[in-house]
Amino acid sequence: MHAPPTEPRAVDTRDVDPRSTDPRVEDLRQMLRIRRFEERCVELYSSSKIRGFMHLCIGEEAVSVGVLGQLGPADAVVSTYREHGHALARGLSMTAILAEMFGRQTGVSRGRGGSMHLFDAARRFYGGNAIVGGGLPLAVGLALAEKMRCTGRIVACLFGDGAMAEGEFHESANLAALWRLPVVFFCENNGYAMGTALAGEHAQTDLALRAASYGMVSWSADGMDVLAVSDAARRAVEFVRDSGEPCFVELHTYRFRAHSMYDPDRYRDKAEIASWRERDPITALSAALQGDETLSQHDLDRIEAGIIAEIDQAVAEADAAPEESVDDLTLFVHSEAHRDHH
Amino acid sequence: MTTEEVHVIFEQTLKEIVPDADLSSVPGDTDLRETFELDSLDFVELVERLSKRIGARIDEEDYDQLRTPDDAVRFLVAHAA
Amino acid sequence: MPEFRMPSLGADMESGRLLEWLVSPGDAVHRGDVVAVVDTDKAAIEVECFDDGVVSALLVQPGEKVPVGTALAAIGAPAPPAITEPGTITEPGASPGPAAAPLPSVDAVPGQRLATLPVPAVMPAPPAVTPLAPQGVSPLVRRLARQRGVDLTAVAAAVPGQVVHRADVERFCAAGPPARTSRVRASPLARRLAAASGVDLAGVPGTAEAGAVRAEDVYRALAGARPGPDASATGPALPAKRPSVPTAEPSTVPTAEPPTVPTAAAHAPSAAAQSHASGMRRAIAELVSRANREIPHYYVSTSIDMTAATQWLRARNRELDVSERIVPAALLLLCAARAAVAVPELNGHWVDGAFRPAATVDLGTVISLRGGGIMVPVIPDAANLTIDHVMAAVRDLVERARSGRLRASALTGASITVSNLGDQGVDAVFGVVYPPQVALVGFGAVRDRPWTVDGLLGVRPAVVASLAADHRASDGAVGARFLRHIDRLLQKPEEL
Amino acid sequence: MTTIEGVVGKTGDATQMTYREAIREAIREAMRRDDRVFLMGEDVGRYGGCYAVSMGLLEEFGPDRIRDTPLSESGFVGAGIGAALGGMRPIVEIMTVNFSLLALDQIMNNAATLLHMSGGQLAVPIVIRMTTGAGRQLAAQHSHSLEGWYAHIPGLKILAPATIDDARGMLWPALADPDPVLIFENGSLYTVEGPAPDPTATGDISHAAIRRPGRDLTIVTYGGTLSKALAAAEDLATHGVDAEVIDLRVLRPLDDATMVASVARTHRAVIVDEGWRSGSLAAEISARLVEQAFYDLDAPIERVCSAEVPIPYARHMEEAALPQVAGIVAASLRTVGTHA
Repeated sequence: MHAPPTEPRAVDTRDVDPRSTDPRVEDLRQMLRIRRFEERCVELYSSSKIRGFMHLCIGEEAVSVGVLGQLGPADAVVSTYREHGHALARGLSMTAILAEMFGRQTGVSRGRGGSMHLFDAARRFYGGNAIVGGGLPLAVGLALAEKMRCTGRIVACLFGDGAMAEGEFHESANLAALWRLPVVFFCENNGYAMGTALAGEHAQTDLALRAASYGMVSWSADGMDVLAVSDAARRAVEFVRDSGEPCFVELHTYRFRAHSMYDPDRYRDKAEIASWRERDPITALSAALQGDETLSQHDLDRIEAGIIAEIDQAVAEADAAPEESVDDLTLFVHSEAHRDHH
Repeated sequence: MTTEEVHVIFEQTLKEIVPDADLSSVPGDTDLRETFELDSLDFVELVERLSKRIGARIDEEDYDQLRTPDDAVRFLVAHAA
Repeated sequence: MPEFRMPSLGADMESGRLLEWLVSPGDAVHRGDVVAVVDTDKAAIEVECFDDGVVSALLVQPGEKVPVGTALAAIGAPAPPAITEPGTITEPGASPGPAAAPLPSVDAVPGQRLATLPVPAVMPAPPAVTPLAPQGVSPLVRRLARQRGVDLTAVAAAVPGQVVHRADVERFCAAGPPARTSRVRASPLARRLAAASGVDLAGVPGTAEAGAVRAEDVYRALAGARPGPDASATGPALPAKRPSVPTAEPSTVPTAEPPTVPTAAAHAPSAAAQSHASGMRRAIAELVSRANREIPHYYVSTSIDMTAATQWLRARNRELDVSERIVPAALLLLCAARAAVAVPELNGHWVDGAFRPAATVDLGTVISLRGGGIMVPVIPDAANLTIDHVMAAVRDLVERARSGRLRASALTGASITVSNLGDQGVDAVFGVVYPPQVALVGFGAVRDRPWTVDGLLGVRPAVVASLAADHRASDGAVGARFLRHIDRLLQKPEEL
Repeated sequence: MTTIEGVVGKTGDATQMTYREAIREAIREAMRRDDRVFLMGEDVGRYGGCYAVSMGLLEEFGPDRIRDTPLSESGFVGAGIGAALGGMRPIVEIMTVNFSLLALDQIMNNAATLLHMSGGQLAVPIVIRMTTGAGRQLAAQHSHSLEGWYAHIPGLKILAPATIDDARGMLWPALADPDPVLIFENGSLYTVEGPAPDPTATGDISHAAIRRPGRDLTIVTYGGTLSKALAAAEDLATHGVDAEVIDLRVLRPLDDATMVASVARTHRAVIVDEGWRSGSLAAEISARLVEQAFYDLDAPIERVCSAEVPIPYARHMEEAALPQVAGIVAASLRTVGTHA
């Protein structure tokens, strides 16, 4: 198997303010990083640098930062096609992610995946699944392997509210509970399965209640508050690590932008979007940190500047990265030693 | 093995190499190679098959004793396993 | 000055129609502001700008459809509002132009319509349709032609210089489709064989379904025989039963020696085999005639002492099972191949007035067929084989040749050919070179001959090796060198 | 390694073994050799396997490694893929190919795709076994031959053991393959009995096998129709037709070289495939022969496939729907241009 793509040097923007050791500052910085990155992605998409389907998590950054922050490096993560935030929070290099979206050889998936298929075996980031619900059985299997090998590691499985209408959610929840597997199901409930509102697709909209029916510990948390997400995720991870049994956490959140770049967003009321925007996790945390004087406007500007510099550098590096040779088109259909040439 | 049996085997084997060979139409002392246009490869083939069927080794030195059908049958009867 | 451009909102989006401006010239805009509504093929989408500044000009008006990347507005420092004339930047073809070009008259023939359809619908006033069909044809005749599916130009061609009338169309139809060289139904293998052996498939009666020609039929045609009345019903067309005839192209079927006409009543050839032989004779005749016409031959020969070789063979064969024994012919073939490596001037082809040496010795081997005729299959790269491999190759080729199972590929590409008539009892062979090769090696029978050794007369087994060669490519001295090399090799057979 | 209780067939004769026992022995051996290997599927444990393949394995290896699953094909196949990602070497059993369609998303969108989609980072060393084929009056939801669909998918290796030796020998190399391998076991073969395979023989999962050499035509087949093709070849011999029979063994990647070389010798081809004709594996093979052996063909290629109907229940109707010896013989005689 090929080694994972080499990782370009990341810009260190952590020297924000030596006075502040408050972990909330890093939470804010990470959320801002995701937000600014995706905003740049919109620009890059509009200028045709990024193609294919691209789904943004703008508005949902608290989930990425709050959940991924509670996992150990050896734990496994299974994600969805709306995974830029998850990938960045897991530590995948911004340059490699961008290079992937530019379709370059240095991309995390060597240009074969694009926005929807970010993977990093070294960080146990199992993507990048663009079949709604398709990642859940994988998470169950990964957890089965951890259990059979007695590793003590756990698996975090992120998916949306739409996945809970899929049979694979129910098969996976049942298997995990039946076999007592160490997996946390994080349901990122942003209220819409593409264009269909929760109430339009679920007879029972209390998703945690439905998960609980499989005999799993389940609860909900505010997905717009990074501290609430962190707290819920920490409790869930500790529970699974201690008990070896699965649990379910529903995180109420909202995407501020349309489903994808090609979505006219006709199904949502502008007033509804505006009301959720008032609960912007970044604005809220920023205000709180400034309110208790943990952070000054100057500090914030420095954080912003550091992030913009990182993004600028990532864009430049990704743009300069080589394309994969078309001669290698059929690479990775089979493992290298077992390639067939048919 | 009787002479009759060997004769049948011999004719069959020859026919595998020369499909239209008909021993009844030629005298018993006719020269096999000449009559049936056996070249050296054909002859080796014939010897190989006969050797297998009668279960006896036929050396190059014995080839002279396979010159005619009568010679051949005589030789084979004597050497049949 | 930054420009606000038509964004790309999907991989399949090539252009978009500006529906609405949400800003006016002079408005201040910020990065991320929604400034316009764009209609893609799917939906109306609000689009944002990525710069801070003031809208200085709106370059595209609502309702216009422009390609992705087209500047929609200019954004700069505050400036007096100025709207440029709409459409000045857009591509001419992209504006919703005049009505589509008129389609040709319904009376036009189908073929004619094709000529006008590709005109872009937005092209201004296309020139009058230029009919391809003959002029002055009445609508009635056109309709008739259309109904009958007749191309009027073809009808017109049949009545040159005249107006096409109804009767012409009807006559044209009655005559049926124009006589084309009707395609022969034949299997791919049959086609390949026919091409290789110069047989015209059109004259070959087919016995497969619906009279299609298959390989069997080509073999039969080559042999000059017609299929029996019940060929397809009774005779399973099996390879084992088909006559042994050449599949090679004529250039590989020549021979210098006369056909071995069987005389013994013991295996009188069938009529079919005789006619096949006559077919083959024609091919052989053609080729050797060409060879003798084109190739200035020279001939050299030498007698070679075979004592060492025969002793070595006998000793070797004594230890081996019959199936592994080597015949002298195989040894001679191998020596010829090795000698061709040492004397490369004889190994290759005469093409376009020059000799082209071959990279390997692909040894053509003349094999006589029982019942007459020959085939010349090839042992590829023979010089690099061991004696065992040469023996195996010869046995295989002989068996295949005689059962008609030689692959056509095995029949082409020889770089030099050997004809060994020792088994036929001749002393020496002086052959005809097979063009485009430049040499043919001959061997006669290995037999005891008087021989002087150290001034004393004795008896030794010996063979006459000969060479027929193309004088354009080499001279007699080269040929002599080649034969000497064979001689040397045969004196030390154990080193082969 | 193989113990006596493993090789004793139902006849009690240690030298004989059924196809079913051969698979069981292969699983047993693999599980003993490598503790990452485990078997998972519906009723593989207590029940002993729907087709009794895993009978007795639960007792030897315990419920962790002989793992009964709920009726959740997508869930447990996906879990097998996840476990493979997590370092295990799962063997997942699906009762029948018709049920595998419930797991098609996982097989196609994950198992076959992850390696490529991740730029070579995530190999999926899973083996999925399933029963295929008709002939047991199980009607239209348990009888189809859909392996051709799977053979369409890049990233999968598709095996179809037709002999006891292959049933025994193919599993271990399939497990050793770093990529997903699907093994299709024709249901009609489980009770076939023959000499016990050499347990030390190394299985080949790359090449087709010539099961019967012949000169006049090539019959290409695999799996459940191999025995029918061989029977047809014997029948053809009585007509003076010498048929070569190729057992594909590997349905993806196809062993073009063996097929093409055979047709270059015989000039005629008959393809026998229990799948439906339209868009079938037989169609693919036919296309490849035309592409690669066109100038060697002396007759149109013939295909003997299942009738284009869902497989019916009644025995006479089921038999009429499937490739049979008489049909193979007739097609073969057509290609050589003679009539029975």
